[in-house]
Order: sequence, then structure tokens, then C-alpha cells
Amino acid sequence: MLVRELNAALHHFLETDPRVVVLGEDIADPYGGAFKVTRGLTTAYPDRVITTPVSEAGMVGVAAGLAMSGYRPIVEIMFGDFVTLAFDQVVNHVTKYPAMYGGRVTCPVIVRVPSGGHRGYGPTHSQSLEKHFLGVPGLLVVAASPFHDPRTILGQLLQRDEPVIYVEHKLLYAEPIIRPAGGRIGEAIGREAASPGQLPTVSLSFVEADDCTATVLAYGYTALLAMRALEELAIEEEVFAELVVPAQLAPMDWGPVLESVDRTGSLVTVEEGMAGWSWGTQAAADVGASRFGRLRRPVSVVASGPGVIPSSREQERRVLVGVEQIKDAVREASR
Amino acid sequence: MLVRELNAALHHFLETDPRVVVLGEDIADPYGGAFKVTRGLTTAYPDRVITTPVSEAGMVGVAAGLAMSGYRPIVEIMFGDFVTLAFDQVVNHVTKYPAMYGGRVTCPVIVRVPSGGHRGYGPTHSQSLEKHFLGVPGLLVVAASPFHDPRTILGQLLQRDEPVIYVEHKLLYAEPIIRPAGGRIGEAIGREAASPGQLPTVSLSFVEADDCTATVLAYGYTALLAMRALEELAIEEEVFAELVVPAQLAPMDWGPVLESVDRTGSLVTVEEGMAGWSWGTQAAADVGASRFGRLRRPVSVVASGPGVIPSSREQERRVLVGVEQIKDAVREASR
Amino acid sequence: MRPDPDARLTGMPDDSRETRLYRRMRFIRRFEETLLSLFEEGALNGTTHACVGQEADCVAVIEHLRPGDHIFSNHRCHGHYLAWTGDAAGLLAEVMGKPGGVVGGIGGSQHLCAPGFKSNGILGGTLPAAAGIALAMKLSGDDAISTVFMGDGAWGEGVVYETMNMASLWALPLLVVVENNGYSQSTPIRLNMAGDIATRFAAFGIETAHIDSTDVLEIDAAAAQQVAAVRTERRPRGLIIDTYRLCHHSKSDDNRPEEEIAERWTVEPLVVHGRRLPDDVRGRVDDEVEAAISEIVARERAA
Amino acid sequence: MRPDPDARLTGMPDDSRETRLYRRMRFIRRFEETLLSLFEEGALNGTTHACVGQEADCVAVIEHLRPGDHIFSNHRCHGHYLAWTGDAAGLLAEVMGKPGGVVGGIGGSQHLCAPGFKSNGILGGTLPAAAGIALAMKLSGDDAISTVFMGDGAWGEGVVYETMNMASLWALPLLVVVENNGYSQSTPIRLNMAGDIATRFAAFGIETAHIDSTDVLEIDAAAAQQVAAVRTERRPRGLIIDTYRLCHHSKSDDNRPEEEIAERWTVEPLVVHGRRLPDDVRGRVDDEVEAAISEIVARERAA
Ligand SMILES: Cc1ncc(C[n+]2csc(CCOP(=O)(O)OP(=O)(O)O)c2C)c(N)n1
Ligand SMILES: Cc1ncc(C[n+]2csc(CCOP(=O)(O)OP(=O)(O)O)c2C)c(N)n1
Ligand SMILES: [Mg+2]
Ligand SMILES: [Mg+2]
Repeated sequence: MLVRELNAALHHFLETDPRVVVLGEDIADPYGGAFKVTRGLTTAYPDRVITTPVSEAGMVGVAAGLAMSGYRPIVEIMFGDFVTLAFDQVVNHVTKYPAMYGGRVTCPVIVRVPSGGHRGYGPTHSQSLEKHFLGVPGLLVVAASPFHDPRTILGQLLQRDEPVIYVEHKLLYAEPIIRPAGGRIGEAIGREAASPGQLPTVSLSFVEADDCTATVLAYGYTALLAMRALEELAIEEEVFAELVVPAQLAPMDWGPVLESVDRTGSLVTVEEGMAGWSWGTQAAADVGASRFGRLRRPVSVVASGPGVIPSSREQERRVLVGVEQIKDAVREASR
Repeated sequence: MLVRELNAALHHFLETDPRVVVLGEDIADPYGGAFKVTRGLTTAYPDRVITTPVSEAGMVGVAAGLAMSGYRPIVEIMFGDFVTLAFDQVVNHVTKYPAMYGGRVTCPVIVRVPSGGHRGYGPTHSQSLEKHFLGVPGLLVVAASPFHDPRTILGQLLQRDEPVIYVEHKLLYAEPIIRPAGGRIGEAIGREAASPGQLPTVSLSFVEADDCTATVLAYGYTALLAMRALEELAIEEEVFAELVVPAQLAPMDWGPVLESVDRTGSLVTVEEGMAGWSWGTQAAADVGASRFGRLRRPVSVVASGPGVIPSSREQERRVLVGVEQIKDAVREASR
Repeated sequence: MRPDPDARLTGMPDDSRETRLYRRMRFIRRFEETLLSLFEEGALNGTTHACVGQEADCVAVIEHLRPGDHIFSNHRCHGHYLAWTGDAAGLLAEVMGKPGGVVGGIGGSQHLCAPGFKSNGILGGTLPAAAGIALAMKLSGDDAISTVFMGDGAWGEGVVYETMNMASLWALPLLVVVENNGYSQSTPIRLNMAGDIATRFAAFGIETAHIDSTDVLEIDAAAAQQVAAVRTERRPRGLIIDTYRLCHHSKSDDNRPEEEIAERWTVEPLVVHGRRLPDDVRGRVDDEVEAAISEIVARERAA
Repeated sequence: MRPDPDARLTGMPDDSRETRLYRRMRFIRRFEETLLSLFEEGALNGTTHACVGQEADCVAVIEHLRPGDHIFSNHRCHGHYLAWTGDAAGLLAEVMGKPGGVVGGIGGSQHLCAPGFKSNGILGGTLPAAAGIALAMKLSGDDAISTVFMGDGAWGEGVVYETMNMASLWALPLLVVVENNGYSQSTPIRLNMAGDIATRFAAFGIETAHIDSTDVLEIDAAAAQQVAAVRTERRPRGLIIDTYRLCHHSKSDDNRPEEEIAERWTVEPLVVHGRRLPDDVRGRVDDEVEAAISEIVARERAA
């Protein structure tokens, strides 16, 4: 389960890397954090794991000071919806220092944002706001996925000097991590690839990639939904598409995406965030441009809403991207 | 000059609409605001024009309360760079109330953000951060332009119930407003058009629109740069393009853009904000999709950086979009 | 507009003041307990923050507010909403996610809206909005007041201080009610707050009343004074109520020492004030509240 | 690393302490005045916030800091930077936008960085970073301290209070120096701040020293005490210095009454402390500073 693996990864890095410090609201034992990702940490590392007041901006600012002093702070925002309160710290402080000081400092802050809906938590506790952080110069936006080993990803991020927004969809916490192994990913054919210096991207399909007629680009929880959609399409309709799942959302490593698109000739992007200037639009711009005239159909950007995420489950379902929407887009794209 | 016209518009609406309240830092006379847009207002309307402490989040929150009580608050953020501090208020409060209360309230807050570079103010006082507000459900993002009458635009916004981010590029303050009149806009042929219920979009060119071989979509100060670029290209190189300048950046009214693109067959978008998930990417997605197979070349998204905006004028010039970059893109696009 | 509230929940014509206060607290208590059991049986989804143990604050403060006034509440808003509107059916339907809910099932437990009432689950960010509503009242020149409820944990949010400063500078008719239950979710106040709450008000020149009580009559007296002061002086005031939450923070997240909780059950609002009522009266009220609530639950379940 | 600073600006071997303090203030004064005249003549671009009149704060406080300590400054950072580094050439080059500037011409006047020194033009947001640096010092277990300079206006920002709370809760070695010059840009403090600054520290259990003075020796004594306290007690402290800005807020934006400004010129730091020096000494120091600065200006203009 992602929650256990993240928890184990945090224990591991606190154990092996004295620079790591963990900050967040209500993360102290016995409570161990709203989603239990930090369980046991204050008990094991009381000095470097600090439960904070309800001060999102302040804690990210404190992390900036730690990071510029050589530490590796990992901040938990209880619900990703509240990262809005740290927007100034991310945009005008954490990401500015390295660049505006002419490279004299680094500010490697990792901000973890448990995000997403499908739990009926309502308009202010269900959002996927990462799209607003895409394209902040100097910032990496990374998303936990069902197919990426969180310890490996966090390990690589701790090796790098850029600040990071690390998106964790709440519904993934209870899901197992399906690791690529021996050319397979669970039931599917799949592999992990990475351009030099980039986080790995996973590609999978239910038939040989060469027999796929569409590429689906998805991350986080929607990657899981997309896999279900592809499985159903493969079995029930013999529509075959390849799913490409990056760990890093921004900046994007287009290599693996283009590789797939060059086989399939069409692209669908999927995200849970609200439609409009969303993650997928950059794919439409970049892939649309670099493969101009070579795509069978326009890049299709699948996103939620737009609107608020209702608390009522029935209404929430109507707003958030689901398997059916993905299937419709893929069916269309594979024509 | 935009600054005078905005100032006159504020005087006008305070005079004619008792619901209008103006809030901002250092806006009181004799200082009259960092860019003098609010000059004279506290003297004329001491009750409804309030100089605030240095509290960007707080003042936008106060505006939300005023707006839900039937007032029409207009908030000035001294430098648009600081609107990051109000990001939570905009995303989780101002825009949420109308929707999450099932339409039982409206929250028509107008947030004015003097933005942009070219003045050597450095990394934290030169940014165009509006791209991060694009696609916030329920939010209008509007930009002052050299071709739109600010009083008309503000008047229309005060008639509507949506919250607004109103972007004012600092370099436009000293520029005249060139109003479309008798089929002309200054030296150019041009007109203003609006789809029902939308803010007007201005289109102009230096030859008949039908003779243009590219469409340039730009807003704010870059619209002025684009006009210069088109003028030079027309005179020096006989390359003719049509410039389309919307007042409203989000949600976008694609009508006038598509109308032009259907004539020219190619599109260039221009913005001063940093590249990557920027305003233009949505154009690439939407126009690219709705005109799939009918464009001569891919939509070209011209933006700044990415990176910080250096204080040194020479370095700043290298980072920010300029006339030459626009000319290169248009030359390419009109082939 | 919503149907008139059930008098068995909000006050019967022949109720003495003491009886009415008890009835209203009992109403909130039983509503919350009912909601929690509905969650346990899976009839509800999402989350909720019950105010079991804090009913005296809701009832006593809102006792002194009147039409035209405004209340801004936080995540723990049911008691405030019920004390202000008496609308049990609407709130239940809302938490059930029904179209007939207070805000059509969109907002859910934390995001309610009714005439003179709003709540938002984002901590702290509600304060400037409440101040803005107070500013609107000031501009409109009436004698209404804006009241905002917050907890001890919300003092972590910077915008709270931005608001204190503006409210005091601009002399806004804003009453800030702090329900200090000693915990912010799982975190005891000593790990979350340096200094103290009263001095934080004082730092902005805002006068406060501080009361450590679960007695609705004591709180009622303090609230009467502060509400009247804000209404007449047209300046902000603070009312700090030290209280205790007897239920989980939300649904199943309580790590507090059992003895601590047990001890607080002996001084909870219904026990403290209930003693003042003759047994037969208290019994009758309890039955009436029970009947009214179960009728509402039955109706909403059927709907 | 940058070249050693010019001793004529930072202190000559045979300077008495009083002379050195005077010299260092004079250095900052003349640097700022030179910068302003370069702006007027159009040799510089962008903006600047000179600290003319506040030199005593910079010099007196930083007198007690040592290698390993850290300073976080704000938009009005030249005096702090020069008092800490003596690097006039680097700062001038930076403001001129030269590659040889402190941060390569990227940051400009408000965004400086040197070993143990940083500044940012975003008000208030620097405080949590300074607290984070203090937390790093605490974790590393040395006796260094983190100092942050802020003005009266920056108290409008909520994150300042979030920081006070965490710094006090976690016992961080953080010294918050408030240069209260009575104005936030164009706004007098009475229109920006309710209550007072000292009580705002007290609200978080942070002890403060409050001094209304432009006398470098008085400030020096207060600073010595607060710096020592933070260093030994490993807890945050506040130092509030009531002072006055004699120049424009930035370049040409001063609407304050002329009499008010004129009166403050009679008690500005160089006058107050200068009296203590024999005329010949003061004259010599003035000449040395003048010579050193004009050499630097000439060099950087040629570069
Ligand atoms: C901005 C923000 N940060 C964090 C949270 C998560 N959260 C919900 S309630 C709560 C504790 C609030 O404590 P307090 O203010 O004392 O109110 P109480 O729950 O005790 O009634 C927290 C941290 C939130 N809702 N909003
Ligand atoms: C977040 C933010 N808001 C507004 C500003 C614009 N601004 C720059 S300096 C200043 C006044 C600051 O006053 P104070 O803190 O007293 O410092 P002083 O200028 O008096 O030294 C303001 C409002 C800013 N730089 N940052
Ligand atoms: Mg509490
Ligand atoms: Mg000041």
C-alpha cells in the first residue's frame, strides 16, 4: 500500500540521511498524521520530525530556511487544498532563492500534498490543485503513482537540488504499488524508462505496444483509472491503447510520450484536476507541435469539472474524471 | 494614458455606484497608490476608499465579505507579484462561496494586479503571474490592453457577478488607449467584436484581414509589442499578420480567434509570463483541436524565460518576450 | 426559505429561559450523536466534525444575536448552524448529500449557507470575510454585528492576525468567539501555541472576555456583555471560551487520555445546566427532542 | 569569495570603538547618498530603498554578530549588507546590474546573498526562512544565531505571526530586529497598525527590548544584551528600534511633512554620535570614507 511504502521510505531516509527533516500538522505520534504517512516518525526521530501549528505558509518558509542551511526538509500539507496558503512561499521564496541569488544557494524543499476527491470531503478538501504549480520556474511537480516505487522516487528527489511539489492522491494510499518486473506490470505488458537525469516513466498495455492505436498519458490516481479503462476496452471492445505514466509532471520528459505516440498516432491526456489550462494542455501544445501532421486526430485533454467538487457522492462522481470518460476519449482517439 | 483612464474610471464608478469600495496598500492621498491609479480617491470618497495594512490575503478576504454583503470591492495589489499571498483567498474562498453554497451568494471581488517587467525591478517585482490563476473555476482573468477602454471593461465587470483578476501591465500605464473607430485602430485596420455576454476582442492588421497569412493572439503589454512587430514586418518584409487582442484571458472566447485563424491558417500566441503551462497552451489545445488538419503549421506559443526576471536591464531583456521574438515567430507562422 | 423549525427543538411557547437553553443544547447534542451513529452505520459519507461538549458556546452566544446579524463559522459548524436556524432537516439532508440539503448537497458538513450564516472548512480564512461583512455593516450604518467562531488551532493561520489588525484599526463591529477546546485536531495546545490567546487580542488593542466554563448561563452572561459592547461601541471584541470536545475530532481520530475525557463528561453542558431543571421537565424536554429528531431522521431517510 | 573590504570603510587598525562605529555609519550613509545621486543622474535603473537615517541600527546590531551567524534582511537591506560584509563594490555593481555584482546583477538592490546574509523584497515572507535557519542552527547544536530585520509595515503580513509562534514554541535562536521608522512606504503607522509591536511579541511569549533612539551607542547596548540573550538562552527575542527614514521610501515618493523630516535631521545618527568625536578625527574619517567610496564608484563605472 502506498501509505505504508511512503511511511517506510520516510523512516528509511530519516535513518540514513541526517539532513532529512519532516514537518507537518498533526504528524506526531500516536496520531501520526491525517493519513498516517508519518506514523512512528516522531517516536523514532523526535528531533528531526516536528509537528507544526496550523501554519502552511510558515512551515514551508521554515523549510526554506532549513534547506538553504543544508537540510532536506519534507513538508506535509495535511490536505493538498491548503497548499494555496504556501503559494507565495513556493513562488516568491523557495523557488526564487536559487535563481535570484545567481546560484549561490539551493533550496531543496519537498512539499507533500495529499490530494484528490472521491471521498465526499467536499469543495475544500478534495481538490487536485497541482495544475496551478506547473510552470513555476525552478519547481519540480511530481506525482506518486500506482506504478512507481515511492522510495526510489523520493530517493532521487533527495539527490537533486530543486524544490518539489509531490502529489499523493488520497485514494492511492490504500492501493498496492505494482512494480514493473520482467516486462510486465501486473496483468499488463509494460516497462519503465527514463531519459538521462529524469524520473522514470512507466508504459504499459494489454497487447504489444505496436498493436496499440492510441496513447493515454495519465498520472497519479487517474493512471489507475486509465489502466482499468484500457483493460475493459481491450477485453470488451478489442480497443487497444498504451498507457504512459510519468512520475514527473513538470518539467515534462516528453521522450517516452513521443515514443508511444509515434507508434499509436494519437494522444489522450487524463488528470483529475479541473479543466482549463490544465496539465494536459502543455501536451497538446508540445506533442501537437513536434508531431504536427503526424497525428491521426487532435490531442484530447480529459480533466474534471470545471467547478467545485460537491460533497454529495453522486454529484461528486458527475464532476470528477471517471473510467467511462476515459473510455469514451480512448475509443474516439483510437479511430 | 491608461493610468489616467483607470483613475477616471474608478472616480466614475465610485461616484455612480454606491456599492463600489476600493481597498489597497498605500492608496490614500496624497500618495495615491504606488502607480497613482487611485490618486484622489480617498479625498473624494473617504468612506469607501480604504488604505490597508500590508495584508494581501486579509484585504482580499475582507473584499469577499463585502462582496457577499452586496458591495463591489475593487482591491489593488501593489505589485502583482504579491497576489500569491491572496491565492488561498481567491481559490478557496472568493471563487468557492458562490459554487459551494449552491448559488446562494455571489462574491464579485475585482482584484487589480499591476504586473510585468521591463523596469529593472528584479525577480520579485516584475512578474506576470496571471497564468497561475487561469482555470480557477468561477474566476475571470481579464487584462487591460492598449486597445480596450478601461471604463467600459470595468463597467461590464461591475455588472457581472463573477470574481475577477484584472491584470494591468505597468508599462501600459503611460501608454495611450487606442480605441477602435471607423474601422481603424491607430494606423491599422481594425475592429472590436464580442460574442454575446463576453468582453470585447479587438482585431487589427496593417492590410486587409483577408491578406494576412498568420494570426497573432496577444494581450496586455505584449499586444503593443505584437502591434509593433506586425507593423515592422508589414513595412520591412511585407509579411502580413492579424493581431487578435482579447480583454478576457479566462475563460476564453475563441470566436474571434477562430474567425481570424480560419482566414490565416496559422496561430502565434504571445504573453510575457513564463513559458510552461502558460496562457497560450490552452489556445494550442483548443484551436489545435477545433481546427485540426486545417492549420498550415502548429500553434506557436511565445512566452518568456522560463526563469527569474533579472534586475539588470540587459539580462532582463534577454528573459522577457520582445519584438524580435514575436517577429521570428510570425515570420515562421506566415510561411 | 426553509420550513419553520420544530419548536420541540428550538423552544416551546411555555419554556422558561432555562428550559429553552437546555432544550436547544439537548437538540444540538442529540443531532450530533445521531449524525455520528448514522456515519457508523454507513448511511453518511464524507466527514463531519461534531461539537459534542461545546453546545453551551453555540447556544449562549447565538442567544444574543438577531436577524440582520451575521455568523461565520468553521469546520465545526453544526451547533452554530442549528442554534441560529433550528434547521435540523436541512442540515441532515445536506450531510446525507441530498438535493434538499442546506446547499443542495454541494457543501456538505463544513460548507453551510443560510440567511445570516456561512461556514467554510478552511481554517482562519473565514476571519477576513467576517471582518468584511462587519465593514459592510459599518458602511451601511446599521447596528448589526458580525460574529465569527474559531478554535484554538486556527490561531496558527497568519490571516487571523491580519484580520485582527484591520478590524481594530477600522473599528469594525466584529465579535470573535474563540472556542478553545485545548486541541487542534490531535495536537494539544501546548504543542501548537506559544503565549496565550487573550494577549494576542490585546496586541491589536482588542478587548476580550475570557471564561473557562461549560455552564450555559455563565457563558450567556459573558456573551451578552460582549455582544452588547460590539453592538453599541462598534468596535471588535473577543470572547474566549475554554471548553472541551467530548467526541472525536471528526469520526475516529481521538488519541486523548480516556481519564481526561471521562472527567470532562462529568462537567459537560447538559449535566451542568440540566441539574437546574426539575427531573420531570428535563425528562419531557429530552423526550420531545428525541421524538422531533427521530421524526426528522425518518423523513430524510425516506426522502 | 569577494576581495577584502576597504578598511577606510569598515574600520582602521587604530580606530577607537567610537570612531569605528562612526566610520561604519558614515560609510553606509555616503554609499546610500551616492547611490541616490547615481539614480538621479540616470546611471542606475530599477529601484532602491536607502536607509539614510537608520544607519545606527545596522551598525549597532551587526556589531554583535559573528561568523556563523546569519542575517535575513528586507527591501531596505544595503545598510545591513554593508555592515556585515563591507562589500561596497559588489553592492554598487549589483545595483548597476553588472555581472560583477553580489549576485551577478540578477537580484538587484533588494535580493542580495553573501555568506551568512540574504535579503528578499517580499515583506514578511523572510521571517519563516530566518526561523528555519535558526532551526538548522538548533539542530546542528552550535551557538550561532539567526537575525532578521523587518520594518513596522511588515507586521501587516500574517506569516510574521506564524513565525513568532513557531520560533517561540520551538525555542529557536532567532533575533527579530524591528526597525520602526513610523512609516510603511507612504502610510503612517497609526493607519497601519492597531495596538503595538511589543505586545505582539509578548502575545507569543517572546521577550523584547524597546528603544527609541538614533544613538548608535544606546542601540549598541540594547543589541549587545539581546544578541547575548538569544545566543545563550537559545530562545527568540525581539529588539524594537524606533527610528526614522530621512530619505524617500524608494526614489521619489516622500509625502511626509517637511518640518517632521527637518526635525529628524537634527537627531540623525551621524550628528548624535559624531559629536563624540574630535573634529579632526571626524574630518579625517569623513575624508577617508569619501575617498574610498569615490574610488569604488570610479572603478565600477569604468568596469
Ligand atoms: C487551512 C487549514 N489547515 C488545516 C486544516 C485541517 N484541520 C481541520 S480542523 C483542524 C484543527 C482545528 O483546530 P481548532 O481550530 O482548535 O478547532 P477544533 O477542531 O478544535 O474545533 C485542522 C488542522 C484546515 N481545515 N484548514
Ligand atoms: C508582500 C509585500 N507587500 C507589499 C510590498 C510593497 N512594499 C515594499 S516596502 C513597503 C513598506 C514596508 O514598510 P516597513 O516594513 O515599515 O519597512 P520600511 O520601508 O519602513 O523600511 C511595501 C508596502 C512588498 N514589498 N511585499
Ligand atoms: Mg480546538
Ligand atoms: Mg517602516
